[in-house]
Amino acid sequence: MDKVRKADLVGLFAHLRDVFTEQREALITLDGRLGDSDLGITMNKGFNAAHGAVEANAADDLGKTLNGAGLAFAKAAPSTMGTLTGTGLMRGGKALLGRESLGTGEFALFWRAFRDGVAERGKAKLGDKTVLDVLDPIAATLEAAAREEASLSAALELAAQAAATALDATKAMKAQHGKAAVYQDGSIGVPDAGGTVAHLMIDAMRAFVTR
Amino acid sequence: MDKVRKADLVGLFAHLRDVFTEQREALITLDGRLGDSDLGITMNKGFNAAHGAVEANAADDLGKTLNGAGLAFAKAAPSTMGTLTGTGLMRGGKALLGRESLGTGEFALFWRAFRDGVAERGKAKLGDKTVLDVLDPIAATLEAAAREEASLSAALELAAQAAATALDATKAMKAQHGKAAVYQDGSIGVPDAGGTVAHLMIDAMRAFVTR
Amino acid sequence: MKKFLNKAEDFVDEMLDGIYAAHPDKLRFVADDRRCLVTARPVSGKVGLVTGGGSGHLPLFLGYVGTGLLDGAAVGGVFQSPSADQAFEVTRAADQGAGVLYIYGNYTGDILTFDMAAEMADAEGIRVLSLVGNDDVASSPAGEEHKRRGVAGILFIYKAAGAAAAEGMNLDEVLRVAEKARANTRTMGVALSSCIVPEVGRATFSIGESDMEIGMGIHGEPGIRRGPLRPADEVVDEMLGPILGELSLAKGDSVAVLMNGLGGTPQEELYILYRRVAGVLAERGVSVRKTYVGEFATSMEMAGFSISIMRLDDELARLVAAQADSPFFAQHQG
Amino acid sequence: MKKFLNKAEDFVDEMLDGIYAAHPDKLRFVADDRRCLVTARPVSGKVGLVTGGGSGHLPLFLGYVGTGLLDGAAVGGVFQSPSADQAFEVTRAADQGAGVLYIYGNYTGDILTFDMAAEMADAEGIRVLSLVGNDDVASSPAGEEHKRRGVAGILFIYKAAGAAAAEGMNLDEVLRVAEKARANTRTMGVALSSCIVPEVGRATFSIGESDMEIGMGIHGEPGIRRGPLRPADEVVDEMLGPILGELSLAKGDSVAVLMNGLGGTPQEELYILYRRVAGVLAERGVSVRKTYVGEFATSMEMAGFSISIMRLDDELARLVAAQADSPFFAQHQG
Ligand SMILES: Nc1ncnc2c1ncn2[C@@H]1O[C@H](COP(=O)(O)OP(=O)(O)O)[C@@H](O)[C@H]1O
Ligand SMILES: Nc1ncnc2c1ncn2[C@@H]1O[C@H](COP(=O)(O)OP(=O)(O)O)[C@@H](O)[C@H]1O
Ligand SMILES: [Mg+2]
Ligand SMILES: [Mg+2]
Ligand SMILES: [Mg+2]
Ligand SMILES: [Mg+2]
Repeated sequence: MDKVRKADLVGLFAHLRDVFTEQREALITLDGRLGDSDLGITMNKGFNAAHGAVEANAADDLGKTLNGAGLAFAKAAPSTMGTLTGTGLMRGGKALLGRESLGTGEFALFWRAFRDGVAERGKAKLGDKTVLDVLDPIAATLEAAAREEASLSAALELAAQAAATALDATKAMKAQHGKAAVYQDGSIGVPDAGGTVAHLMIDAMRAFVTR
Repeated sequence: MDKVRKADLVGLFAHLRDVFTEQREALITLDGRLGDSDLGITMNKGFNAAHGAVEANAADDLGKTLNGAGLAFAKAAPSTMGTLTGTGLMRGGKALLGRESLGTGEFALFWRAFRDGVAERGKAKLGDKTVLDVLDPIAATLEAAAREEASLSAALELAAQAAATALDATKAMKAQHGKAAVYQDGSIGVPDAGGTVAHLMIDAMRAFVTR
Repeated sequence: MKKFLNKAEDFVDEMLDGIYAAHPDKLRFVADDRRCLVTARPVSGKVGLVTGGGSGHLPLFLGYVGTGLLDGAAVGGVFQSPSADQAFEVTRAADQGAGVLYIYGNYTGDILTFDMAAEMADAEGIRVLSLVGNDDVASSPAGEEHKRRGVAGILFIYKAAGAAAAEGMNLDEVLRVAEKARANTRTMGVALSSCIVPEVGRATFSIGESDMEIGMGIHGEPGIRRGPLRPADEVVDEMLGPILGELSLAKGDSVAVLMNGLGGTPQEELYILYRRVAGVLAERGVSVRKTYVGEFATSMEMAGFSISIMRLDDELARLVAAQADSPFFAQHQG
Repeated sequence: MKKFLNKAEDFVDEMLDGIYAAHPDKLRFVADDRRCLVTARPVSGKVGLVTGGGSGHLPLFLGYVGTGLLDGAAVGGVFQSPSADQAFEVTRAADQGAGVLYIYGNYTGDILTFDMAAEMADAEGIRVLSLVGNDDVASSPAGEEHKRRGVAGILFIYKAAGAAAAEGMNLDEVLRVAEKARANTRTMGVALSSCIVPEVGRATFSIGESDMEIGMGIHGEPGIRRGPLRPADEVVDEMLGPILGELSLAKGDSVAVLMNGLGGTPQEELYILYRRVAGVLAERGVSVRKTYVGEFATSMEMAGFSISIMRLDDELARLVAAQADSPFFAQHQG
């Protein structure tokens, strides 16, 4: 797939929904280590709602559809990652208003806006062991790939790899935000739960495009 | 001892106090079977207070001293048997106002008034498995002994025996009052706790007089 | 035993010290005995209302001493009656020239205490009448109401009698109101776990990890049925059965409802339970004029709750709705 | 898990149904969503006060919606934030033309929710300011106050801001009052047992049969010291240390004190604990102008308590003493 067209959006979100249905228990367990065990439920509910919204508004402008998916996500899954992911989707959608399909350049725009939206809303700094530590290299990698005019599948491969590396790097960090922050040094060694979600998202996009 | 004189009263109450100090744990255990395990504490506190009152008012009229002992008992040991024993002592004391010593006749008066006071206050009927089932034969036996002009020690021997028999008979009864009443048929087979106290009291008097 | 206390034997007296320290403008004690608790705002000429009983049931009993409520409470040890002379001292302070009504629960120790106190008061020329709460339908069958325990429903008697006295009714009228409140009130309780008496130091009874006991008393007296905990709606239905039956509530009737937590049950659950009560009453066409949801008569840390319902006529509805104020129970008009 | 409920996933919604059924004259909801709770008695022209947060803390948060208090609360799942659009709908209803102040606890999920709601409100031309409660001294050291959790002490902010808004102050003034209340309030908590989240079905944490954890959060966040339960007076002394230190209370100062049960601790024990608090403050020459003892911010069935102290100036003393009325919190003047 060289581009994700408007008509493919429902399929992409169906895939995201499936991935997060499958990862439900794993994310519950992971969030249980430094948090309140709800992350699997949050993401499962959120992507169900997002998929539903995309399906319902498939005829809309692509950017508007993504924006609506974000709103639906935030409504369905209140909580830190629910609100952040919803915000990210909404901002990503806004950045794509008027586009007809998503190539490498559009993916870069989407993830940049997603990342910035999360940064603005969550006020975390890089290195604080949050989802931002994984979002940031995703956006940067896609922007570089766009500058080099890489194919969409090549770009997403690189971004997914960068996300995996960044996620691994969160293990060494000490949590500063949210429920994990109370663990202080105890949080070292465990990968960030929100970062894991970001990695799963970009990897799901990669799989959808390359399959 | 053919009579309990005014001067003997402190000794009698010291003996009662010692008996109920000694019986503390046994009464706790017994009350625990059908009640709230406080009877041993109640009686121990009550007779401590009664002894103290008798000591403090040793110069008073004998009946008044006993009455005061009852009041002190009720104050120190609120609860069913605390109030009933206090009432009994007060009524017994009232019945002896003006007396200088206690022979068989006076003991009969004392226990009759004690029994009637408990009956009036507690409103139990004979056979309801209460202290009244033991108090009643004590009073009746002493009255019969007084009519027959029995010696004090003989009278108290008879009364203590009658109490023991009556106490044994409470085993077959079904509790109708107080905390034991909720056990219904489950109360059958266990001697009444209040009745046990009445038996201990008359037996302590017997021992004091005959030793 | 995990309790915040210093010495178990000081439990009640230190609790009372805390209460007087927290509410010096509303509560005080007489006879130099902190267990003789009275309102700091007596009303001259008003009928005095006095209660009492064992500790361990806060806000029962002393929590209902206040404006539009009661005038004094004799405070016993944990689950122990106060003494007759304590009840008498409270009576003396509560008498404002119009006589005193005793309202307390149907427990032998308390009956003896208040009967004896009434005699002592009588000897001093204070007129005393008594009313014994017996709202717990689980504790004896119909026809033997005089044997039933008094539990949370006594709040309705306090409230009605308290408002009646505040309105200026005389002693006989206040008794009439209290009797009407009693006659129209029924309670059922259920327990999930035991309380611990501080001086005993261990659970009063044991109960299976997933069992409930319907009809258990507030000191752990045996109930009428023990079995697996059922969904909230089913528990409510089982408990409402006898209450609605005995009150023979019909379409158009008005009631007040008290959902009472026994101490260890979160308020969230009380509201889940009340949802069902409201649904059942609505279905029957019974209108709820006043609802109380919270802890009103507890058994320390016992998990469980009770439902009390009082059928209302216009007079009771007015009295229940009247203003009241104590450190534990505040109600504005409306 | 022994809870009175039907299905765990219906816990919050059925609780809310019960609350609306019990208090139809005082509370209602907007946007066709029962989790958007608002007062049934809005006051035109008054600054709107809005709160919100996870369920499982009754009477927090919604219990403080009422006269002289707050105007609305967005209700989340158990220990879960409400959504931004829920907070926004509540904001819309709470705005009576004078703008809205958000007052909520310092939890990431809630911050995100209310920040996003504020943006949405801004887009509709509603002026919104925010204040984040962070009274828990155990949750971060001095100097890092912005990281501290908000716990029971938020009641003092609600009370002061609620009274200020009721007096007719404008949005900036109400914020000033709320900030003053926050700056002068500190809380410490201790837990003896865990709560159980209904959908999880087992204890959030385990703790030894005779242990306590000082500084534990109301969701079971780790505290600062776990050790054997000590006598009540010693526990109080350990908790008062940091509070009194940070407020640097001196002879002649006035305070309000909140003794808050976390859910499973009997009121008797809270008064035993308060006795010591009162003793320590009296010894320091600090006068207690207002005392609250009971359950004000819970963690379902968790056993434990917290102490909150607010230092008062004349304005805060007046605002704390003002009338207030909600189904969960009623206070007459005096
Ligand atoms: N301020 C923040 N900014 C960005 N991400 C954050 C922030 N706080 C927490 N997170 C992310 O949220 C994740 C936890 O999400 P979630 O389980 O939804 O939180 P909660 O259950 O506490 O609401 C963390 O692993 C972290 O990546
Ligand atoms: N109405 C009554 N009249 C006479 N005796 C009674 C009555 N009710 C209970 N008792 C006696 O009281 C005894 C229990 O005494 P006690 O332990 O003091 O009761 P409680 O702890 O319930 O106050 C019973 O064994 C019985 O003998
Ligand atoms: Mg989580
Ligand atoms: Mg007993
Ligand atoms: Mg007893
Ligand atoms: Mg969460």
